[in-house]
Amino acid sequence: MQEKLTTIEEAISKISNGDVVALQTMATVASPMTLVRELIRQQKRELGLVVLVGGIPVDLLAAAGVINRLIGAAVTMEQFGLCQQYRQAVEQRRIRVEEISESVLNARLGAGARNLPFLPTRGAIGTDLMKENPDNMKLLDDPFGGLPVIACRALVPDVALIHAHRADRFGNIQYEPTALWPDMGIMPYAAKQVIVSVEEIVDTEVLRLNPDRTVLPGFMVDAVVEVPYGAHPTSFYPDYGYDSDFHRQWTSISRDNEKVKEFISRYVHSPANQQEYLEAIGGESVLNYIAKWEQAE
Amino acid sequence: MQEKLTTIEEAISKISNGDVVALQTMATVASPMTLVRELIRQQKRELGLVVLVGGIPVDLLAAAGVINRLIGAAVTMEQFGLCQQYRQAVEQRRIRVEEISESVLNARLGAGARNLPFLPTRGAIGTDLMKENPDNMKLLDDPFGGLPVIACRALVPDVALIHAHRADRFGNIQYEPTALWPDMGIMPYAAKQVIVSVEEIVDTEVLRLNPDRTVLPGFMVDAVVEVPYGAHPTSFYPDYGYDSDFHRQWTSISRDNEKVKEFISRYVHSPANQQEYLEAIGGESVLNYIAKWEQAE
Amino acid sequence: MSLDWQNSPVTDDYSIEELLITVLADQFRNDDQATNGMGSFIPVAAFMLARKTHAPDLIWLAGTVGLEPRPERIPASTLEAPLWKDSIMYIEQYGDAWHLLFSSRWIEKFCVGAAQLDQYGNANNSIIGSDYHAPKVRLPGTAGLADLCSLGKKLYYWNLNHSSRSLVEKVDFISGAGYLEGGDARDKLGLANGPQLVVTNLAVMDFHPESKRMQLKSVHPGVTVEQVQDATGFELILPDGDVPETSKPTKAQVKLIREDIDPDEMRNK
Amino acid sequence: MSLDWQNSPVTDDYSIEELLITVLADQFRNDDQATNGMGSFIPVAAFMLARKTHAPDLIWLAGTVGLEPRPERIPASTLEAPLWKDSIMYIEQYGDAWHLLFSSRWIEKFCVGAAQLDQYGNANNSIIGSDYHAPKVRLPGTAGLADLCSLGKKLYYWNLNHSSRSLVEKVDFISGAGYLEGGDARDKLGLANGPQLVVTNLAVMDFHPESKRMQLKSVHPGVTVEQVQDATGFELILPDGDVPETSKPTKAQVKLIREDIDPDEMRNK
Repeated sequence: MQEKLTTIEEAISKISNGDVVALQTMATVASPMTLVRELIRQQKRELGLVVLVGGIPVDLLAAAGVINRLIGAAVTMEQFGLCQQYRQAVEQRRIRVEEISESVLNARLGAGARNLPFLPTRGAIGTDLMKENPDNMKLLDDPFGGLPVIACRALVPDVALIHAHRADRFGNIQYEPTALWPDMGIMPYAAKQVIVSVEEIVDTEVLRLNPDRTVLPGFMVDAVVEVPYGAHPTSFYPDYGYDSDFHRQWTSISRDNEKVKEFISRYVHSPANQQEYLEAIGGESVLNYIAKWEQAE
Repeated sequence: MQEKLTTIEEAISKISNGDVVALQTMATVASPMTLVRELIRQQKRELGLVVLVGGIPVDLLAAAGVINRLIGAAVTMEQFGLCQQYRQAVEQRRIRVEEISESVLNARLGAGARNLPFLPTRGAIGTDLMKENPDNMKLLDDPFGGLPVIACRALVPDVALIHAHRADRFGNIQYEPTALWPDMGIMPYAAKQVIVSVEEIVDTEVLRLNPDRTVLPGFMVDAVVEVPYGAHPTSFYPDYGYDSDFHRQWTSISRDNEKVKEFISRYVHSPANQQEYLEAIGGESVLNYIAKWEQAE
Repeated sequence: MSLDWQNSPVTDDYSIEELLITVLADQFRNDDQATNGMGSFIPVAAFMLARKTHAPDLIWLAGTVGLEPRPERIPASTLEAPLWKDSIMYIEQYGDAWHLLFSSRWIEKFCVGAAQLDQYGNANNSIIGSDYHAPKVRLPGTAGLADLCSLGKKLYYWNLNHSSRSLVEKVDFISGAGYLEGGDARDKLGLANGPQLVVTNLAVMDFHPESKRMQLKSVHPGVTVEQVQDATGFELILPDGDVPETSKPTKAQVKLIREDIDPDEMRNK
Repeated sequence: MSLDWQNSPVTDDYSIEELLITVLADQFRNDDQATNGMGSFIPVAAFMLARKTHAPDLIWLAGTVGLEPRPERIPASTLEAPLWKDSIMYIEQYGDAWHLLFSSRWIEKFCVGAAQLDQYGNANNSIIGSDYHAPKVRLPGTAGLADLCSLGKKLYYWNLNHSSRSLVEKVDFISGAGYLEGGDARDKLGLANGPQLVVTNLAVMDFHPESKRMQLKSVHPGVTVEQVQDATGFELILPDGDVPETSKPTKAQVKLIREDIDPDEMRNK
């Protein structure tokens, strides 16, 4: 079988400036943060970002000037507040937002995955979203005489970035039973390329023990990398929760562009690898803390 | 919580003559056969049947004069051959077939489940299926200028009949990790009512141990009944395989209308309950045989 | 549970958050199905309170993920795994959730906050300003609100900051469809249900059955009708006769919220 | 596996089913992805043979359910769990399978039988007769064939009963779109790929690149061109010069089929 295991650098080097990147992210939940930091390290530019609900990864990418457009349903860090760098970039026209609701996002990606020109929804009817997005959302009469729908144009991202629990070297990806956001269920099927970071590389025999937990077949995956704590500071259940201190540290300085630079230097550029990153964020004591996620603050 | 546990008789009495019934069935795989036999016992008439790929249940229902129309992708017992009673009924115009491909069935049920007037597919374009089915399949231009699609009209069955591994008394339904046909993934979501037979009723606490294996929430289920071997003679993995002897017994007589009557009398009308049915089909020795399904002939 | 919540007397010892929780809890019946989104400590407390009192069978889909969970208390996020501890079912967010949430048949009730809400119940969580692509403030975005508003759900808005900036004559952007221009505008698009109630730190409002304009339903204890009107960016319809006072929480309700449901005081965050 | 399949000599000791298996196996390359439907013992044997010889990495989705399974031998059904023993992944048939099968990007090759196949590769598994609602014979139905034929898959037809009843000038009903009326008819509808090969008990056929009419590619050992033409319900296009003979199976192939892949002789059912 074709080997898909590679390094973080090599995996992210597949992405070109200007690409549309679908990113797994749900506020403070499960985002491939090591891959996100590598986008910054490799100084990617003018990326478009597709997100369900973007959190800290969107803020960091906005701060580093990596993205210039966003297609998504929301950007927020939930209890940690708004993403200030993203917000500033939008208000200053450095990022253009194509805001779509969750059902429109599902429909656009679903059409991309199924090689259909569009999928319909009845969500978002009556809102101003369609007014601002006539190229991708069109009111369409029901040919059977019922109520009209919104036709949502197929979206095919150039690449999807995903984090998962385990994989084999051939890119077969497995997830523990937990919440599967649309990121996992549809983004990789719609994207032209799929890059996955996993907590652990295992032998294929391990995957065969639970074939129902495999969420992506290896032939759909272009690169897989092993990155323990690859979702930090977002949560990755049941392995670890979000790092609330890290989020608070970010929000406490994220309106100050100078401090933002220092923050990115310290956590993105300085650590030479994931091991050094984990030491930079506090090492064992922080990792032990996020492992006890039922007591998260 | 609302009690959904009931008897087979009571569950099936909810179905009215003329109803459209979506039936879980995939050739020789996983059909709620005890519920099917009860449709015959209660002498239902003029039912419409929605199937992915109907097998022996369709043949028995056709033989007993229960159904007068079928919406589905195929009817066959795979290695055991054609369903002769069904075939005869269609050729004699006693059953009218609306033949749709699998993607059209998925689209019609998917639209029903999502309360959309239609969903599109590019499957079946160029075939004669659309010609025979202009009320439910219409060619529709892509509003974004791409290739046209077939709009598949929403299908909302009156009731879905399902078999599963276990449930609690409140109708929360769980499935072991195995193949989940579209029957399970979409039929119950589309139907107005859902009736489920399960191998075993368990305490809700048991379901909470594996929430990822729960496939239907109790609030969607109208009736649940406990029926061990409720899929016999079809297979229900990992509990048991199909009963090849029973299938062969049926196909050996299924062209002979007199013998068909005897067969239905012996296996459908005579047994007063599931226990008597299991004795009629051969008791322990047959049950032990189908349990060893890896050696199935 | 032996708590005699039915005969518990009302109390003056309550916070405004606790009042909102009890007003919202009262909207949920025993045969309802409800779900919560992110940052929804007050609605989650309301669901949990309803389940511990008058609506033990209220079906709760936590964070649109976990069905019938049993968290011991409200955790620090309403969109993370601790909330859906011990669920009966996980809802897969691309498949099942689409069928469940984007159909009007199931999970019909949803509580939500909005940065702006207008006199016809239209909601804005997208932008403040007049230029969509260079807004004065970029808000989080509609998330699933645009869907739930148009897909026949019943929406309950909560707002701890009743002001003419949050309750406006016309929203800058419709992220969630209320009654649009009022009257039968919503019906004409085939949209069922819609906004039911608005609960703020000052009052409770609903919508006039014909005009669909927001109307005052009750003022909270100690608040005058004038205070409410002054803090609102449009003219509220007043009921005939005196405006009722919002029912105060009972002792049992406050005790349940403080000791059982939310001992970590997430409701005050 | 130490079997030297590359240098194995051809043999005359083979059955017609074994010849079909080797012809089909030859269609699958190491980087292909293929799936099988029901009653598909010959294609499944072909996939397994290809994986044991020239295409060890051929990706096989068993019964559209189990990815990369390891059944010890061909079981009694190609659509039941014994076939997808030890899979790496189960494909959920409403969600994942839709994205996988109904997209032209993945799982591009499919082997199928048809009750009728016409000169342009249109397939019929629906009815025999002229009245759709009172047919002479009601066949099983299209199942997923209509989808696979229109969604850009490459289709390989097998037929153990080459006759003018199964290979007809025009099918009674198009259950699966081939090249329709031929020429660019299929392209005009935006349908990619389509029928590639027809393997019968007499010959191997493919389709003319322009007219899209069926053309003889090779005749099986011992079969004449006349015999094939006589058994065909329309005129086959003949290649320039002599018609080649279909390659016989090698000793190693036959041994693998008989001893390892299909010792229970499901291929003969």
